Amino acid sequence: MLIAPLLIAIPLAAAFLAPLVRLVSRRAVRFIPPVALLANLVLGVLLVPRALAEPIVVSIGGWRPPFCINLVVGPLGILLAVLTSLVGLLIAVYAVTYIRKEPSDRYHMLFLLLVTGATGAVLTGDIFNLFVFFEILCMASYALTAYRRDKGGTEAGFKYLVQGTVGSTLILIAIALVYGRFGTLNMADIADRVASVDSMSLFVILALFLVGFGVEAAIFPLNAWLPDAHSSAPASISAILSAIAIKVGVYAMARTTYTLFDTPGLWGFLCAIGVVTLVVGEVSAYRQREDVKRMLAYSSIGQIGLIVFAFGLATADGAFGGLFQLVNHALAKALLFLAVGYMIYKVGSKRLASLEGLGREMPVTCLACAVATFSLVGLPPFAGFMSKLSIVYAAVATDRPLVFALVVIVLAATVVEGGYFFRLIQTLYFRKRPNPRPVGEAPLSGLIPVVVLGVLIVVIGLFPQVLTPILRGGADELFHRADYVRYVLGAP
Amino acid sequence: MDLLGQSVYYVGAVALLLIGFYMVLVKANLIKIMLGISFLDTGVHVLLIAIGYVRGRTAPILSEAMRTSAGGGSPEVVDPVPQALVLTAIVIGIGVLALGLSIAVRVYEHYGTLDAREIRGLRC
Amino acid sequence: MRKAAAVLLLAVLATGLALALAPIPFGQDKIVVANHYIRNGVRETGATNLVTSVVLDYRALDTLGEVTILFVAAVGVGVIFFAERPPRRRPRQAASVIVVTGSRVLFPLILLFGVYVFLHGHLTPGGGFQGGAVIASGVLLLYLARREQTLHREALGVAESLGGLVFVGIGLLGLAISGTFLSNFLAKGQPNLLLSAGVIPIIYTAVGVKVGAELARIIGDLVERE
Amino acid sequence: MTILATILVAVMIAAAVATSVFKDLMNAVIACAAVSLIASALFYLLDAPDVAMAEAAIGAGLSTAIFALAIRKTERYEG
Repeated sequence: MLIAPLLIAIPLAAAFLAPLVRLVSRRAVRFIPPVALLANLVLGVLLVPRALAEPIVVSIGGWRPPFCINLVVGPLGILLAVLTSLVGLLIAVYAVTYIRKEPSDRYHMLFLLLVTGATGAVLTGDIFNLFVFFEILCMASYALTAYRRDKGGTEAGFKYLVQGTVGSTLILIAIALVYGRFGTLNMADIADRVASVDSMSLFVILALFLVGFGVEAAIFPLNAWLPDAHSSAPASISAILSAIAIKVGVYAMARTTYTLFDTPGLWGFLCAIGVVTLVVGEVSAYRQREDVKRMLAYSSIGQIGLIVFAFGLATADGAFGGLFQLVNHALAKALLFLAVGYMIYKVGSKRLASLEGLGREMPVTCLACAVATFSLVGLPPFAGFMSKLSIVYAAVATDRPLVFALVVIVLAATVVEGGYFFRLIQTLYFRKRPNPRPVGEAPLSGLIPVVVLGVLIVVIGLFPQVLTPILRGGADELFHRADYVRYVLGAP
Repeated sequence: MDLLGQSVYYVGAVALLLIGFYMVLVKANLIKIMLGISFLDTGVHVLLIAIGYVRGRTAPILSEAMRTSAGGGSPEVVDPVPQALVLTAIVIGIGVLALGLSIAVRVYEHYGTLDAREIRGLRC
Repeated sequence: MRKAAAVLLLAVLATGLALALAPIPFGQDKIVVANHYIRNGVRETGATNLVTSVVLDYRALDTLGEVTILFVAAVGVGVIFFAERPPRRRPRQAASVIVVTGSRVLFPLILLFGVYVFLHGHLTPGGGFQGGAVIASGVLLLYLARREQTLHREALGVAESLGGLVFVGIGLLGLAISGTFLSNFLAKGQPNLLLSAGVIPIIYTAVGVKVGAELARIIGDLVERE
Repeated sequence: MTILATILVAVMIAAAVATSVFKDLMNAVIACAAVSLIASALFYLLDAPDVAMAEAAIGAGLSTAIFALAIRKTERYEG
């Protein structure tokens, strides 16, 4: 299907158009992201059946791969692209009224460009192009993290920028080495040529890629930037960073490990690093009794650890569970950050204690919050239950003693997770408000995204079969390298 | 370092990368950190161009070569792709530098210092 | 302690890089995919500068992304330095007569040179990025000369916006005309002429204007920050 | 040519070390610009005139100006 490049071109053109719209009306700029992302979402959903049947390979510029950059709109790419458009759209709706601090027109441009970067990174089939889109995503994230320009925001932005740039440099070194070895940048072409060389000699390159992408994915010990960045950014940015940005890092790690270099032998390492990240994230979140956004940020680290653990199993079932968890976490964490954003705005403090008793004041927001926390902890019948269950199944099916031990740790970490999320629910519902000043419910543009996300979590929990085929296809795409190469380069 | 001995350009590139990483890891001054990042950029650029170089060939601009050897065989030029990548990377680099330095200036306005050890969120 | 850990980490990195570079001999012919560009580049794209043919034709999406990154950086610097209160005008000390007069003479020349560099990007070394950087350095010179000067932000914003839209628009035109995004759908013409290489000179002009405007705005934001 | 390249690389590394050592940030920035200029010369030796031009204009020119402006807005000496 030839229109696939529009998934990238629409938000990009909308962002370039924004300065012109601003000349006419500054207030109109904030409506550009919802419109552009709605178009993207519709387009993406229309492409899903085609992408599931057979990956759509679109060459940019009209030459035959590997002589030009090509997009690969397979199940994995379209899943992440649609997820990005969906979450991006809801967050853009939220931001229409939430972002009051000027220069809000520039906020909306940067937000659109962030979404463009994420979409491009998951769709491209060229390793350097992946780096370029990744860098768009990162640069927009740095700027938006510092958007408030207060002490916390600028510090966090600087820290994020330095660590992210070091990661990007490592990726670029790895790309230079790949080009030196194989003389090509097309991912399918590289995957095709990798078999012809000794895989040990590629170890350094793979390590550079994993560390580089690991910084953005916030894998332990590369996660120092995340708690600061996610807690001091505006709520809508915390949501998109937690829901989408770090997931692109995980996607790139999985893509390079499995499709590009065919190294499932790394499974033990990835599983272990995932579990360590999970434990560090969850324990830090549990210990975070003060700042509620920081608690959610640490929880994101824990969830990323779980996703990496699932991908690290190096089986299609594991990747299925990982992708499922990735989608669920994106929906639930976006919901939590958005919901908490208006609570914090209403009570004027990020402290957990100041949210006491809000359950009566903001019933819809708090109910949605409860749904999201239940899903993240993995209670039935919410979406998170199914994904955690499939990860555990996949882990047990590998029949490896080490993995059994790790599963026990994963379950223990889930208990910790339940502990701090229960604390949040208890604060919202079972504490009396010390200050009976009425705060009132969030405005409509703040409620719509939260309610839609909550409904999606319940629907996916009850009817997981709506997602299963695309998740299965995405997981298979990672491991069926020969098919990937054949689709892109044509029959040998 | 014997392996690097095959090319002084590789040595230069790796040295710049190492100095850059050292500055980012050890220095406390925010501007020194950004200078380190600029070395990281330059180092990768030299590395890429050195990888694309082929001895005894000319620059990938065919105006001269075309006129002399019209039609005969493939032109003897170095690899144009790394040069294209580095052009892209240079522009990305200046973008990162500009953004990083402007955030550093904002941090300075809040704290009155560029020393990361005296800035709450950067102490680590 | 910190230094020791850093040196250890660097030793690991150096060893890794040395190992990884060992199978990549310097100066030998390792060209694979690029052979296609070297053999067919001029015929297929019409640009005699092969780097330009790669940057703006075979890998045009990278360039679109890169222009976007600079746009992100310019908008980001604008966000970071956004003045909550309108800045007070403060008279600053005047520059010397030589600098002021020199800048008046030089600025148009620098501008002209920048335009030359990006218009001839498909023929000779240079192109939109280099030309844009030259234009931005001209703006820097203006700031040195007339310190009370402020930028016409609106005009720069429009230039940036139009540059980006022309790029994306040409990409979409390619999609409409020949069915692929960013395809070079115009006649390639005779190589070595200014009007050759299809859409490449148009895109490079757009890139030059955009890069020049963005870099100028970044510099302007930094200079005018009080 | 190899000798020239060796000398250039040696000077480049020396300038990079100097950047790291200098306490006066303005000097450090000048040394950093020298590194970029030498890198630009290396690009020219490696038959990459396009890149040499971009590195000279952007790496050595504009980024030096941006560093200098940032230092003027903050402080000049490393504590």
